[in-house]
Amino acid sequence: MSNEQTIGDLLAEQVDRLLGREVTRERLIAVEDGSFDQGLWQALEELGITLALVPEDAGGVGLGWEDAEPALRAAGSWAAPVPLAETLVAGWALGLAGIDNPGGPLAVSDLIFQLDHQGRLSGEDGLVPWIGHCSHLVALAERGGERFIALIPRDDLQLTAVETLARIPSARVVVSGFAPAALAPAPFAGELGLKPALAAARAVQMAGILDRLLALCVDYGNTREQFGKPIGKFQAIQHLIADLAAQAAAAQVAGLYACRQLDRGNGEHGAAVAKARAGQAASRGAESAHQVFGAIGFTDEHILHYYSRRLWQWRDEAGSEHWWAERLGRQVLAAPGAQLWPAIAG
Amino acid sequence: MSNEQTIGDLLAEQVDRLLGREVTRERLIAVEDGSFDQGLWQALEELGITLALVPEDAGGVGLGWEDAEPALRAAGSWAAPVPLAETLVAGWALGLAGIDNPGGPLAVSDLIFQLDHQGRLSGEDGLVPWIGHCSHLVALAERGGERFIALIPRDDLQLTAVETLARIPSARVVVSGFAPAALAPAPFAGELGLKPALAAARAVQMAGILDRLLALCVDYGNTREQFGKPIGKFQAIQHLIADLAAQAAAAQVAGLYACRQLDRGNGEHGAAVAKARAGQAASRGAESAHQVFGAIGFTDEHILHYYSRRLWQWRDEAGSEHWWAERLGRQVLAAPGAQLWPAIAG
Amino acid sequence: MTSPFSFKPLELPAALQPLRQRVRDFLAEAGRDWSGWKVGHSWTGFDRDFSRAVGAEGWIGMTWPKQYGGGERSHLERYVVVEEMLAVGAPLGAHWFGDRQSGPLLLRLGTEQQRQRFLPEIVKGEASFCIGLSEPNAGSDLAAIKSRANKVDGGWRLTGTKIWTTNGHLSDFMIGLFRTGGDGKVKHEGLSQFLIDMRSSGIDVRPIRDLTGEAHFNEIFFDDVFVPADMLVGVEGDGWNQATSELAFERSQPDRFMSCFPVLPPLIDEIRQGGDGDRLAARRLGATVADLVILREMSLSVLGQLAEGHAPAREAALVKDLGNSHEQQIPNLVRELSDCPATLARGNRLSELQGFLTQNVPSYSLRGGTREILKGIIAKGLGLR
Amino acid sequence: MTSPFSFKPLELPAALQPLRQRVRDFLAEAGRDWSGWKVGHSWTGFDRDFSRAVGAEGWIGMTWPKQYGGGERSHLERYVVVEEMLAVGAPLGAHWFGDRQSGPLLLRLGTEQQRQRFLPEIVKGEASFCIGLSEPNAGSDLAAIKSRANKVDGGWRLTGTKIWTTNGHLSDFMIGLFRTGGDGKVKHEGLSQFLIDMRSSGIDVRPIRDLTGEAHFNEIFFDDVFVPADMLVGVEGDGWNQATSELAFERSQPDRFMSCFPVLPPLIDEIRQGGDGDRLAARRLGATVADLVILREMSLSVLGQLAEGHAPAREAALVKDLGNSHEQQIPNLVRELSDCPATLARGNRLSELQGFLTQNVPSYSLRGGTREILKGIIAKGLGLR
Repeated sequence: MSNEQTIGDLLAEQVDRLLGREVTRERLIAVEDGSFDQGLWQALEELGITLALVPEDAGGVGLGWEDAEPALRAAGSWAAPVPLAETLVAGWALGLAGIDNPGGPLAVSDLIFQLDHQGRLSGEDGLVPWIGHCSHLVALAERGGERFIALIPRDDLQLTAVETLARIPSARVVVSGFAPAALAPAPFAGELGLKPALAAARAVQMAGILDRLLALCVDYGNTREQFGKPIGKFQAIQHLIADLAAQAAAAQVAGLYACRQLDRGNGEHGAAVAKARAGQAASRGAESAHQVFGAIGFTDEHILHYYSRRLWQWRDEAGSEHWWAERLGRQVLAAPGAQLWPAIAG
Repeated sequence: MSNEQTIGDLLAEQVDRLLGREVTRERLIAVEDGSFDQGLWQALEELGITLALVPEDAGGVGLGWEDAEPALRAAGSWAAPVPLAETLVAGWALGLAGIDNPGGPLAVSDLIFQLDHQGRLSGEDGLVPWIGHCSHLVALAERGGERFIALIPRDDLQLTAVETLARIPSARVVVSGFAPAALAPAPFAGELGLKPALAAARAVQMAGILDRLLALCVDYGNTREQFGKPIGKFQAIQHLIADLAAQAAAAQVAGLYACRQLDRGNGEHGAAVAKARAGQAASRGAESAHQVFGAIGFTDEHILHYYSRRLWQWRDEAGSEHWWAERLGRQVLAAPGAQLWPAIAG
Repeated sequence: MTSPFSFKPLELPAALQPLRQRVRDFLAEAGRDWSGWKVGHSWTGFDRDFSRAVGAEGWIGMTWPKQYGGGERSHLERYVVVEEMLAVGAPLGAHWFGDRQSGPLLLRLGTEQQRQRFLPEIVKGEASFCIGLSEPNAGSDLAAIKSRANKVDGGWRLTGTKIWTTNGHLSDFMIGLFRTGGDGKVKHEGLSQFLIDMRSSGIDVRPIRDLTGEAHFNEIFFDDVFVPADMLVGVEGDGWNQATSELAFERSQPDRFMSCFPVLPPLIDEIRQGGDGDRLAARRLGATVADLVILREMSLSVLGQLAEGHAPAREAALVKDLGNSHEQQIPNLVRELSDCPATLARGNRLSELQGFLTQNVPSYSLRGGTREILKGIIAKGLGLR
Repeated sequence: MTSPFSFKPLELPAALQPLRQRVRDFLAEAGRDWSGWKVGHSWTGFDRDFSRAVGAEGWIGMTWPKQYGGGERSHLERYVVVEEMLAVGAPLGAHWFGDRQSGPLLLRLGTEQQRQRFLPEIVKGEASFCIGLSEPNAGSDLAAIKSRANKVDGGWRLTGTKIWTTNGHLSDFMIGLFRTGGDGKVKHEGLSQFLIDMRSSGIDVRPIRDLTGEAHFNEIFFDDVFVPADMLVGVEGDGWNQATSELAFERSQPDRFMSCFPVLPPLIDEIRQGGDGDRLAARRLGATVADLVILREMSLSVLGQLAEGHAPAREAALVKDLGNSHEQQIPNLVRELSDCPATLARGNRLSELQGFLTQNVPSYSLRGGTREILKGIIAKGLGLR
C-alpha cells in the first residue's frame, strides 16, 4: 500500500519468495520425521533474516522486532520448517546481553533456570522445540533476583524427545549443574524472562498461518463446486471465510503490536495482549478453515493440517491465550476501574 | 403426536386458546404500567390451571409438575401477564405442607426467611414479582435447621417497588418480626427452599417464549422481503432460525426435565440442569431472534421485546445459568471422575 | 400449541439397571488396557475381537427378531448398552455400522434371503459393514452421485468412485448408493442401494490417511464390479429416499454427542488433584454436564418416538446439531481447565485423549452431513419456504 | 506477500497528551452528573448543550479548514478527542453525525455555498444532522429505495418515507438519499443525495419508540417537500456511490467498538469490592481488554491510512465486524462477573449501564448495515466470486 518500502518489507519479500518456492509438503514431512532442512536454513541465512535482530556490530542486521515482523510472518505463512522464530529470539537476547552469537540455528527456553554461586546452571523445560538440531540453548538464568542470559551448549543438556501437535522435533530439557558457555547480565529481562519475546514471535507466526488459511479458503471457495456452483457462492461459506478474515486481521495486528512493544521495552504488556488475542484467533480461524474445507481438509495429503496443527500447538506455547489473559486481567483488577482507560490509551 | 391426550395436554390447549385470544399488546402494556389483569386471571382460574398443583382434597386439580408443564409453557409462549408460575409454585408448596390455599394470585420468594422462637418471621428478598397484586407471599422459613412453609399476608410486608427488564410489577420485600398467617413443616424442602421449583417454572416459561420467538421468526422469514425475495431464502437467516430452533428445543426439554425431577423429589438436580441449560438458550435465542428481525424488532410497537425482555429477566431470576452451573459443577468436582457417568445415567 | 417439536420424555426403567451393570463389568474387563488415544476413536475404532466379544454377549442386533440371530430386546435395552460403550469410548467400529444402520436397513427393506444371510453374521460381530455414499464430486451434494450400476445378465456392474468411507478397508460389506437410471434432470431420482461384497474383483480400496497419520477413511474404486441381482437392497430407483431416511434415523443417537465424553473423567481427576476446583472450573463443567443431560433426554425422547412408530425427523436433526456443538466445545473446555499443556504425553490418558480430540473434533461437524446442510434441513423443516 | 490486509501501525505521538488531558478535564466537569443510563446511550445520546460546549472547545470539525470554522488539526487529534468522549459515554448525538459523516461529505462533494453555510454551524454544535437512508421496504437492501425527488422549477419535490433515522426528530438537517432517475433496472443507479431542512413544510416526523420506551429513531414522511436546487449534494444520480463510501468510511471509527466501554470501570470496581477477583474474572477481563487494545490498533491504522489518502475499505469493514462482536459480548461479561443481578437499580451506575446495554446491544449489529450484509461485503472484498 505504502510507497516507501522498508528494509523489513524487502526482507519479507525475499523470505516469502524463497519459502514459496522451497517449502513443499515433502520437506515439511521430512522435518516432522526428524531431519533438519539444512538447505532451507542456509538459504535463509543467506538472506540475512536469521541474524535480523542481532546488532550490526555483532555481525547481524540490527533490525528491531517491528522491522523483522513481516519476514517472520511470511515464514509463518509457509509453515517454514526451521527454527527461525527461536533463532531470532535467541539472537536478540544474546545481542542485548552482549554475548557473541555462535551462529546457526538456536533454541530458546521461555522458562527461567537457576544459577548457583559457582556459576552452575540447573533447571528444566518440558518443551524446547528444535533443540535437537541446534548447537545451543539460550535461556534466562536467575541468581538472587539478578537475571542473566545464558548460552548453553546442547551437549550439556539432557534431552528427552516429546510429542507435540505441530510434530516439530522437540524435547524436554534438563540441565543439572553445568556452567553455561557464556553468561551476561540481562537487566532488560523482566519477570518473565524470554517468554514475552517468544510469545510475540508465536503470535506473529500464527498471524502468518492465518493469512495462508484465508488465501487457501478463498481459493477453495472459488473453485470447489457443490450443488452446481462454487461453494463460495453460499452465504454460509462466505460467512465462515469472513470470520476467518477477521481473525487473521486481528492476529496480524496483535503480532505486530507485540513486536512494537518489545522494541520499546514494554514486551510483557505487548505479549499479553497479542498472545491473548492471537491465541483466540488461532482457535477460531482453524475451526472456520476446517469447516470450509470439509473432509478433504482432514486428509494427510492436504496441506491444511500442516497449518492447523501449528495453530493448535503455538496457541499453547509461551503462554496460552488463557494464561496471558489471566495475567493481563489481574493487572487490570489491581487498580480501580477509572485506571482502565488510561492504561489503554495513555 | 401421541394419540392419548393427557389432562395436562387438554389443560394446555385450553390455556393456549384462551391466551392466544386474550393477550394483546395493550393488555401487556397495561400490566407493565402497574394494573392487574383481573379478567385474564379469572379466566385462567375458571380453567383450573391456577390450582393445578394443589391437591384434589384441598380443592385443587392435583396434577404433578410434569402434567402442568404444557400449560405453563403455553402461558409462557403468550407472555401471559399474570402470576401463574408463582401461584403454581405457591399452591404446590402450600399443598405439600398441608396449609389451606387462600386462593387468588400468590407470590413466592426463592430465598429463606428466619423464624424465631416466638414464631415471628424476619428476612428480605430483593425481588418478588407480582407481590403488589397478591394477597399473600409464600416463602420458606427456617429455625434451627428445621424448615417450614410460611404463608405471609402482604400487609405484613414492607414493599419497595423495584425495576426489572421484564417490567412486571415487582418489589423488594422486607418482613420484620411478624407471625405468618400459617406455618407448617416442610420436610420436602431441600437446602434451597423454593428456589428449585421457581427455577423450574422459569425454565418452562422461557421455553414457551422461545417457542413463540421461533414461530414469529419463521413467519417473518417467509413474509419479509429484501433483495427481491423472502429473507428466509437467505442461508444466513436460515441458520439463525435453525440455531433458535435448537435452543428452543433444548429449553423445552430442560423445562420438562426439571418438572419431572420435581415430581420425584429430585427438584434441586433438575433445576440445576434445566436452569443452566435454559438460561443459555434464552440468551442465544433472544440474540438470534433480534438479528432476524432487525430494526423492526427493536421498536416498542413490535411484540418481540415483550418476549425478549422476559427472557433477559427470567434467565437471571431464581438463580442464573451461571449460578446453577457452578453449583452443579461443584457437585461434579466433589467426586472422582469415574463417578460422573453414573451420576448422569444412573 | 406453539412448539413445532415433540419431546415426550422417555424414562429408562429401573429394570434395566442389571443390564447396565453387566455392560459396565464387561467393559471394565475388556477395556483394561485401552489407551487414551484408542478411546478417543470411540465408535469409529475398529477392533474385530472386541466386536465378537460384544456379539457373544448378545449386544449386537439386540432388537432384531430371533430368527435372524437378534435378541428381540427393547430399543431401551439397546440404548443402555450403546451409551455405556460410548461413555468409555469402546471401539465399536467393526460392528457399529451394521448394528446402527445396515442391519436395520435390511430388516426394513431387505429380502428374506438377505436378512437370513447377513443379519446373523452382523450379530456375531463377524460381518462388518461400511457405507458408500460420498463421491469426489458429491460431498455435501449427495444427489450429484455419478457412480453407476448397469443392469447385466444376472445382476449389475458397478463403476465409479466412493470416498470418505469410514473403515472401508477393513469392512466385509458395503451398502453403496449407485445410479441405476434417471435422466439426470432430477438428480436424486434413479439411485439404488446395493449390498456389495468388498472382496469382489474390481474393487480397489485406497486408504486415505488423516491429519493424525491414521487411515480410517478410504477412497474406493469400482471397476466393472459384478453384483448379483439379489444384492439390490429395497426398490430399484428408490435409493435416495432409502439412504436419506437412514441418515435421518442415525442423527439422534448418542454417538452424535458422546464422542468426547471419555475425556471428562480424567479431566475431573486432574482438577481435583489441584484442589477443589474454582468458580471457573465449576461453571464450565456444570454447564457442560447440563448440556449433556439435556442432549441425552432429547435423544431418549426421539428413541421413544421411533419405537412408537413416529418419525421425529426434525427432532433428530436438532439433536445432531446440538450434539455437534457440544462435542466440539469439549476440547476447548479441557484446554482451558487443564491450563493448555503444550505437549502430548503418551501414557497419560487425559493428554492422549485431548491430543486425539483436538485434531479430530473439527470433523465431527462434517460426518453424517455438514453442519451447513443440516441447518438448511432444519430451517426447511420448520416451514421456511 | 500473503495477507490481503494492510495494517500499518499508527502511533499516537506523546505531543497529544496535553490535549487528551484537556478533554479528560472537560469531561470530568461536564459529565459530573451523568447517570449510568445516560452514559449507556454514548454517541447516540442527544444533548445540544453538551455539543455546544464541545464546539466551544473547538472539538467539532477539528480537521476541517479554518475558513469553514474548522480547526485544521490532525485526524490524530480528532481521534484522541473522540475516543476520550466514547470512553465516558459522552452524549455526542447532537453533533456526531455532522462531525463524522455529513460535514466530511460536504467537504468532499458539497458546493462552496453549502460548505460556507453549514460547516460553521456544525462546528459550533448548532446544526444537527441526521441520515436518511433506510425505508420501510429498503432495510438491508438499501438500493431498493423508492422515495423520489422530482425536478421542479428551482429545485426538487421529495416524496416518500424514510425510517430508522436516529435522532431525526431532534435534528435540524438531513442528508437523504432519494431516487432522481434510473429506469429501475439497475437499482442503485439514479439515486441522489439532498441536504434537507427538517423544518421544511411537508415533512412529518414520527418518533418510533424503541423497546426501552425511548424514542431515538424515527419514521419520516415526505409529502411533496420542496428542496432548492442548490441543496443537491454532489452529483445527481451518483448518490449511491456517495452514500456507500460514507458508510465504508465510518465503519472503522471507535464508536464501532467502544459503545459498551463505560460499563467496564464500574464492573472492575464491583469485582474489587469483593476481593481481588478470581481466575474467571481475570481471564474474562483480560481477554476483553486484549480484544479492545487490538481493535483500537486496527482503528488507528485505518485512520492513518485514510489520512495518507488510501482507501482501506476491507480493513474498515473488518473493524466493524470485530467491533460488533466485541461490544455485544460485553453485557454477557458483565452478567457473568457481577453474578447476574435480576433487578435494575436506578442510581447504581453499573446496574443502569448494564440494564441499558442488555436491551440495546442486539441493535449494534444492525446499525450501519447488518452483520450479514457486512460479512458478505468482506467475503466479496476478499475475492470470493
